[in-house]
This record gives sequence, C-alpha cells and structure tokens, in this order.
Amino acid sequence: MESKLIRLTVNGREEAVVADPLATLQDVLRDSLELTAVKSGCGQGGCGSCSVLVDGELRLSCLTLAERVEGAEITTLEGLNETNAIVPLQQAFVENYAAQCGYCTAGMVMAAKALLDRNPAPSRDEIVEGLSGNLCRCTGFAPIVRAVEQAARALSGEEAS
Amino acid sequence: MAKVRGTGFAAVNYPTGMHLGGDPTQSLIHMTPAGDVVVTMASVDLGQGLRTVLAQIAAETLGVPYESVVVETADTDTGPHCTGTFASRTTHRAGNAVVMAAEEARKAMLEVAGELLEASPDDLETDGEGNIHIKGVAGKSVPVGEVAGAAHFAHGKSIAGRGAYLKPPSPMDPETGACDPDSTQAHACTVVEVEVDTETGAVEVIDVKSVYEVGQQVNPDLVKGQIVGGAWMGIGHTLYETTAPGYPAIDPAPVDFQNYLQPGAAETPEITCEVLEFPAASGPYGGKGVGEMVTNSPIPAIVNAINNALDVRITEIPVTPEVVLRALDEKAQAGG
Amino acid sequence: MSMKDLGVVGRSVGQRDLESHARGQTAYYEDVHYPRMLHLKMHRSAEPHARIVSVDTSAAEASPGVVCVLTHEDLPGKKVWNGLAAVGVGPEDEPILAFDKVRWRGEPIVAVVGESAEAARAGAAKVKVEYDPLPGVFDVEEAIAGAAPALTAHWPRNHYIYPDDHAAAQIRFGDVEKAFAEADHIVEDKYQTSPIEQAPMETNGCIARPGGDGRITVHTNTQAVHFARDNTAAILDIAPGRLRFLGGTVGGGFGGKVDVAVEPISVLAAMRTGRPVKFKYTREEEMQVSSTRSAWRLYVKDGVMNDGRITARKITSYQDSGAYLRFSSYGSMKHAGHMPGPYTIPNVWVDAHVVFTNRPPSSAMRGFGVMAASFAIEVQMDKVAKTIGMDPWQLRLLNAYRNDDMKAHRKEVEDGAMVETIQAAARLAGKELPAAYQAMTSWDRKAG
Amino acid sequence: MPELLRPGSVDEAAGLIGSHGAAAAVLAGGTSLLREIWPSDAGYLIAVDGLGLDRVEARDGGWSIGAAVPLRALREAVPIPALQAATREIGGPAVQNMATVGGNLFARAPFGDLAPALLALGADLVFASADGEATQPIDAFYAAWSDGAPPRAGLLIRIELDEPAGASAYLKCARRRYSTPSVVTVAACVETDGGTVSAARVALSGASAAPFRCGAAERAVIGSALDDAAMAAAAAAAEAAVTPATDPVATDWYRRRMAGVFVRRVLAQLA
Repeated sequence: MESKLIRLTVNGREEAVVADPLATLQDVLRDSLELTAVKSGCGQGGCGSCSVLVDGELRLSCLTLAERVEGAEITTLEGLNETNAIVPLQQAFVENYAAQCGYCTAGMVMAAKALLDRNPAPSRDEIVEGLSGNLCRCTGFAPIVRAVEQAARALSGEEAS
Repeated sequence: MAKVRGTGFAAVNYPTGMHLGGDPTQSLIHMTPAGDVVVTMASVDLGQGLRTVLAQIAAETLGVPYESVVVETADTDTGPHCTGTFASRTTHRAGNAVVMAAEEARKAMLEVAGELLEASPDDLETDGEGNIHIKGVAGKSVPVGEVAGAAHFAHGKSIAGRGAYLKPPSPMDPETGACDPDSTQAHACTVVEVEVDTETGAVEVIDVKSVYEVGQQVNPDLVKGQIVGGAWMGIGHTLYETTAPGYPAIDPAPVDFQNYLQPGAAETPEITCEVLEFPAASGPYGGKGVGEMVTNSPIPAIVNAINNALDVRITEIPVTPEVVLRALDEKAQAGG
Repeated sequence: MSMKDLGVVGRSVGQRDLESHARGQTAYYEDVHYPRMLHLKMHRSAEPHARIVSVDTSAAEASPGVVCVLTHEDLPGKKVWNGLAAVGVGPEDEPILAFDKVRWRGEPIVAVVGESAEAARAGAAKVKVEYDPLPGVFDVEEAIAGAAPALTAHWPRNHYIYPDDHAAAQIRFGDVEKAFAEADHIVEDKYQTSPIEQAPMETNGCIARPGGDGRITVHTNTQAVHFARDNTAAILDIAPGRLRFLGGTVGGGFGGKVDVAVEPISVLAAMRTGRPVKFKYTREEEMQVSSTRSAWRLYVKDGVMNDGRITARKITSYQDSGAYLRFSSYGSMKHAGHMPGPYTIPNVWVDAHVVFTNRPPSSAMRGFGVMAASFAIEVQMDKVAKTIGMDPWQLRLLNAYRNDDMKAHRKEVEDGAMVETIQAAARLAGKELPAAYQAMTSWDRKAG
Repeated sequence: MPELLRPGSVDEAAGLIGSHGAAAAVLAGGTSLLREIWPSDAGYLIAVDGLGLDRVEARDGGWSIGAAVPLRALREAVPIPALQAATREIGGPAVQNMATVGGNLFARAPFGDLAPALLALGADLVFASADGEATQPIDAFYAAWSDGAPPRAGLLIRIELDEPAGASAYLKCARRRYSTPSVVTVAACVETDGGTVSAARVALSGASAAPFRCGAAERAVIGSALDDAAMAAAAAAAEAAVTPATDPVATDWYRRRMAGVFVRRVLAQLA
C-alpha cells in the first residue's frame, strides 16, 4: 500500500510524517517522532501503556489510526514538560512511589491527567474508575491512587492561591 | 444474597539466593578525579530499585555521600559477571559484592588521605558527607574530592575496588536431599479478611495485614513497595490469574489483558505492613531480600480466609467464583 | 558486621529512576531507533503434539517485504539446547526451531524476517506446515502413568531423571512411616496451582544490531545479561566476545525474562542480513508462548499428635514442566529443599517430580518452586489445626522452626525469626495469644 | 493488509459496504477492529468517522443516537440509568472515549454490554443501504444473528430510543468492577399496573451466541406482582433458556447459573 503524508499536531508542534495509511498513532509517535514515552504493552487496547490525549480526551494510540486524527491536538507525556519543569502530577508519582519498572507510567500519568482535567477533585472511587483502563504489574495500584489524590490536592491548592 | 466474611492467615519463610549457590555477582568501583564514585555491574534493574539500593550500600561502605555514587549496570562489555536478577539474590549477592569492592576502594582512598593528612589510614574516618577526618582531632580533615584529585594527579594512584561474591555451590545429595541451599531466610505472616458472595461465588479481599522480617532493610520505602505490589499480585494469583482456565486442558486460552484477568485498583484493599529487622549474618549490613516472597503469604492466607468464611475446603488456585460455588454445592449436598 | 551507626543504609532515599519514569525519559530496550531495522516474527506450531511431515516456506519467502526466512537448517550451532547446560544440567532437549516434531502449541518452527513487523507477520502466516498429529498428554499424573506416549527420547517415562536415576528431587529425613504409625492423627490433602503468566507490562524482546567490527550489540530486556549472552553464543557457536548485551531498565520481569527466548534467533538474523533486527513478543505470545509459572500438584500427608506437634510430613509433588526442561529441575530441587516450610518436623519425606506434558514449557516466576510449596503447606496447616481442634496460630507457633534446629535438608536454622514474625502479625491483626505463646522466641529451644 | 476507504457521506459508505460485501469491515472507534491481528478476511476498512454519525439528538419522547457516538458521549447525553451503567463498565475511560454505540452492538461475547440495555429499552436500529434507510427493532436484529455473528444489513447509522415506559435496570456479572469482560449481562424494563406487571422486557448478553430477549423470563413475571416467587420463576426460566459458551472468563456452567442469579437481581432492583 502506498505511503501517505500525515500531518499531526503533537505537543503543540506541527509535524508531517510519511507513513502507511494504516499506521497507528502509536507507530507514528514512537517510530517517526521518537516520542518514546508512549509505550506498547499489548497493541490490543488492554493495558493503557500507549495512552495519549487527543483534543484533551484520553485515547489509546495503539488502536487509533494516525491519519484519522489529522488536525487534532495530540498530547503525549513529553508534552507535559515542554518547559522542562516537572509538573505536580509527575511529582506526585515520584513522591508516592507510583512506579517501579516505569513501563506503565506514561499511560498512567496521561490517564490521571485526563481525569483531573475533567474532574479536579475526584473521589477515591472516581480515581479508581479513571485509571481502570491502565494496568500496572508492579505497584499494586495503591501508590498510584495516592499519587493522583495528592496531585488533585496540589492542583486545587494552586488554584486557590 | 448472602455475603459472609472470614479471616485467614499464613506464615512463610523464603530463601535468599539461587538454590544451592554457585551464583556469583561481581562489582567494580572506581572514583573519578572529582571524588564521585562509579559502581559498575552487570545486574539488571527490573524496577525494584537495584540502582538505588546498590548506591546506598556503596555509599555506606565508602563513607561518601549517596548522591555521589552512580551505578552503571547491565552492559556485558563493561560490567563484571552477574548471574542475573532472580531468586531474591540481588540485594544479598550484588550487595555483598559492592561491599567488598567498596572496602577495597575505601582502603585506597584512606591511604591517599593519610598521606595528605599525614596520618595513618587506620586513624581516619569518613563522615558520609564528603570528608575524611582524623579520628578525635577536630579540624583535621580533607574533602573526598581533594583526595581523589590528589590520587589522580599527584600520587598516580587509582581509588578503586573489586568485589566478587560467591556462595560456593553445594550439591544436593540425590538420596537424602542433604544440601546447603541458601544464604539466609526471610519471613512473613499475612492476615487477610475476605467477603464472599455465596450466590455468585465472588470473593472480595477486604483487608490485608502483613508482617515481614527481611533482615536489615537497605531502603524501607522500597521494601514496602515490594510488599504492597506483591500482595496485589498474590490477590491476582489466588482469585484470578491463569493462562489455562481449563487446566490441564490448553483451551480456553487467554491471549490478551481483557481475558487474562488480574485485579484492578477496585479489587485491591488497603494493604498494611510492618517490617521486623533481624539482620542476617551473611547479608550486606544484615540484609536478606524481599523481592519474591511477597506473593507467597497472601495466597494461602486468602484461601484460608475463604475456607474460614464458608466452612469449605478449597485447595486449588485460582479460586474462581465457580470454584467457590462448586465447593458450596458440594457442602450443601453433603449436608442434606 | 555491626548494624550500629548506619548512615544511608536503612534510609528511604527515594528511588533513583522515578523522575525519569514520570517524565517518560527512561530508555527501555526498544526505545532506540536504527535505520533499516528489520522485524522478526515466528511461525509457530498449531498443534500440541505432532510429527512434522513437511515445512513449505516458499510462499513466505515470496511475501512482500520478507527479507529472510530461517528454519532449523539455518542454525549454525546447536539444534537443541538447555539454558543450564553450561552448569551441567541436561540433557539438552529443546529445539531452537522445531524439526521432526512439535510438542506444544506455539512451538517455534520458522522465523520470518521482514522490512516491517507487518511484513514479517504476513510472511510468517504464509509458512505451510503439514502435521501428522500425535496423541497428546496434558495431565501430570497421566503423563507419568505407563500408557502415555513419551514426549522425547530423553525422558522415557515423561519425568526428569535426577542423579543416580532418581525420578524426583528427594528429601529423606527421619522415618515418616514409623512416625505416621505412632501419630494420633493423619491429615492428608491434595493441592493444585495453575500456570500463571508473569505478565510484565513490557513483553520479551530484543534488537540485535551488527556493528562494523564484526560484533553484534543486542539491546535486550533479559533479567540476566551475561547468561543471555553466553547462551546465545553457545547456541550459535560463536565466541561470546562477539556479542555485547545491553540491558536497561526492564519493564517488569517477575521471572518471565530469563528464557533467552528472543536473542539467539535475532542475532542469527542480524548476522544473515547485516541489518538490525527486532524481535518483540506480541502480548498473545507473551501469554501463550512465553513460559508461565509452573503449575504444581502436591499431595501432603502429615502425622500429628494431640498436643499439636507435627511429627511427620510426606510430600509428593508434580511440577508441570510443559514440553521441555528449561529450569524445571532446578525449580523442583528448590521446592524440595524448602520443605517442610518454616516448621521443625523430625520426619520428612519428599518426592518432587518434574513432569513433561504437551503444554507450553513453564519456568520461573517470583518464588520459583517455593510459592506452590508455601501455598500447600499453609492451607494444610489450617486443616491440621481444624482436625485436632487447635488454634491455627498456636499450631504454627508451636511447630515453627527455632534457630539451630535441624532442617530436613540437614542444615541448621540460622537467621530464624518465624516465631517473632507470627507474633507480630497476631498483634497487628488484634489476635490474642496465650502468655505461653507470647513468650516463645526463635531461640527458646536453644535456651531450654 | 486491508485497504482503508474513506467515504465522504453515509450514502457512499453504505454503497461501499454493499459493493464489498463480506470483504468490508466498518471502522468506527477501532477498539475491536484494530487489534494487533488484523481481521484476516477483511480486504477493506471503511472509516465511518466524520460522517455526522456522532451526534445524539433529543427528540420528542426520545433520542436519535448516531451509531458513531462514543460510549462516554452516550452516557452524558442520555440520562437513562441502565444505559449509563452499561457504558461505564465497558473498557476504561480511553475505550469509552473511542468505542462507539454502533460498534458495541456488533461486539461478540464476552463483550457487548449495550445490547441487553437497548433490548430492554426497546430500541430501533436504522440501517442505510443502497436501497435507502430501513428500520429494524433491535430484537429482530439479534434474532437474525447466526453462529454469534451479525447478518449483513447495511450500515448501522443510528439508534432510535424512546423514553422508557417503565422502570429499567441493568446489571453486569463480571469478574472485576471496571474495564472487564462480562460473565453475563442483564437488563430489564418493567411496566406495572396496580402492582401487577403489565409488560416486561428482560434481555441478556454473554449468555448465548447473541444477545437476546428472554421471553420465558418475561412471561414469568407478566401478570403477577414482582415478588420473590415471580422473580425466582423468571430466574429459572432464564437459566433454562440460555446457551452459554466457555471462554477464559467463565465456563458455560457458571454463566448459566449467573444468568439466573442476575435476572433475579435485576428484577429485584425494579420490585
């Protein structure tokens, strides 16, 4: 099949890549744009390690065709650190040991961001539900839930000040 | 709908190191001219924090700041031999190798420092903050960085060390099984409360409390991370996980995370733990190891709790809802 | 070694790579990019047990984007292997690529290397293998019963043969039969665990990249870089020094990345093509092809006195090794050596068998051999307590090993702290223990 | 690899489905279709995003739900608890942002939780084909499935849903709380008249080759009070009516048993 020029807006930058029409967003982000925070744990939509934001909504990049999101705003984990400062959500992951091997972390942070963007003060149950598409094999989830709780508190504190 | 609760517990021990030994790990340490320390290994970090723990051990032995230690690992060209990351062996085996290498490097460091301070190396001590002092003499000290610089550029000496830890292989007597299998034993006891829906057979783990005894902890937060993650995995093993739900039949066969079931955060209760420290004679600073045992006590504890709740006798895992219902059916038939 | 005055050991100083994880900057094996990288996919057995009548790779070779097709005939060194051959475990029994027979569904037969993962996959799907199906055996006890077909010539009775022609890893300590005869109660049960997937979030994989100097660098997520390198060299009959294995942070292991499953064939493909070759297990392969935690079946028989002393424990266990050995003989030795758990029992008898079946080969996972032992023993302990009407906490404390007690494998207990751990757990859980049990210590038999 | 086709209109998409027949697969959210292993028999993927099928329109007494409406959007737009509950237990948030209502109606067991909810609510499905639009009651659509696979009926473009006349409830028997395949999924809608059930719709998925309305369970409660005896009779009828399969999530034995338990439980929510 002939390759196609695909134009994407990723982390605020206009990108143009030549890819197979059936290339997934994951392939393009990882292989063409070298945004390797995006992980590929299953390619089946079952683990969430490839999660990114498309127009602010959480999506699985492994099950999204790149050419179907032309024109949309795509955000990967790298996009959170455009100014190099670690953001409170990431800092909360660090302080709560919300990662061990780290392979799920990028997807987990993006799922948490999507949740907090919609719901800045989630209950514990809402956090559990909001992260329910993302698997972690190391931590037992509790540190991750705590990290999101801390991030929510930090973010609301910022807003108040 | 009836929901019944039960409690159960289990006590386990766990051996440190590859069974029967013969599993070396080696370490090289050198100091840079600025006084930073590079620990070179071939051990693999799986996420458990090996780089952190080995840096702590190197810093402790050398008496230098933890922050000044870099652990460079998992390159067969540069890293001396390591048997691998398994068998709860890294803290113990690699840790001991790092202690040995760091002791040798410390000796070289203190010899140069002794020349700078005009004192015997035996009379020197490190403060862990980057300085070497003459014991009991206030104000007589030299920064480690200065010692390292002098070693490189004035004395032509290397501040370096080699460590090789090997528990010699012990054969197992084929007839009696006599052997020396391990370096030490860690311990755990886990208490679990479950709630069982007797109509669906679904089991919910509502409380997990554990006590672990892992020798001297090198990094308590990382130990706790293993315990909490392992308890979750134990819940998975006990109630959900199998690649062959029809075992020993090979079908049906889950091929994805939708069908290979693991508990999610919603199925995981708060996990409480307490850690005791009975230092191991053979461990680095008395450390034992905790990586593997953390699934072992939750599993039987959960099964015991289910049996306690239902007054049944389940002896297989995973305890799927179907296993529970069949046990209840059997009990009902036996009873009436 | 003094435990006093520790500085940084014993302190929670954080975990070094957490910020890198949180920023997505941690480099895993596949986060390197090489131009002209090829991808490898495996054509695998569709049958759990069959004679291979023919293998036709012509359609795969002609498939668009396929660069290279490798069968057992292309292997320059070993055709069969075992990862522990270098330390004297054998015989080598597992084909690197199947030739005369397949013995489990998923066994690798033909490697197909393509310009893209999809080209390799499509090519691999076009390999045609004609099978002559053979009866399979899946249950461990059926496998060692006389009627089952032998999987390989190495194991005529489908069990591993330990030194001195033993059918099992054995423990013989005291006289269990005499103790059973004298016991007040006999408590028996059967226990079964399941094959479990290590399920690291990152599947097994590697990238083999030829350098200009005749060496090949392998980016891999193995749990043991030297072990993987040395086995790869031995399989391909090349000097280990030609290979450089580079690990990074691994995306979870849990025992699932010790099999050297992807590196040898990837290195061979890189040698053949002169290009970087990536072989990454799909999640489906990780679940049904990569080795699982072994399933174990155990029969436990205890002799118990009215006062709660366990005087004899007899265990017969069967580790389901699947079709090949891998590390199972090690696992059953560790399993046997762990018996009878954290208890001092004067008479112990263990036969721990490794059994071959037409199931995917099993291997290590977090607590190899010990998890199944602990599971069975601890569920058994509750049955013992119930049988004799004793509090299960007291039963365990009474029997828990003390320092200097002789274990069944004839090593004295050292660093023992089971008693204190149980007592602390009782306190944590609000369980009241009688004074005599609170007063127990791991040194009390030594003292008294 | 299949070829990706990008029709510019519903008519064009319907035409492509008609002309490519079994070689065509409809690509909407992609959560089922774009799995690692491509559908071996699909020669063409027909993308149906961007065709205006992603809107929910409130109309008099009900809603017109575009087939390409994501599950989360459905939950936010249609305030029927049974429907909202169904969308929350399919995948995680990312899947709910991507997977569409139409796609979920074609999902095969152990997936496809919307079907029983929409069966119980009595939805109609509207298909486009070269012959124009055709409306089919959702019961008839599933009754026509054979071997667990849907018939080719053109392109599903929208779901017509009236405000439920009675009270509705939904329950999923699953091994996990969220992001989980189903053991069985049940939904019911019951109308009562003076304490007597006058009309009932009870539907299950995961319990047979295709989602279905369980007439036997409905008959067990119609004409009587929704009491323990009636609910037990409905449960027994459902257990007898289902023909479940064994998969990694559950055996046929367990599914049958849960069909009864959950039919009773879902009715109990309405009692």
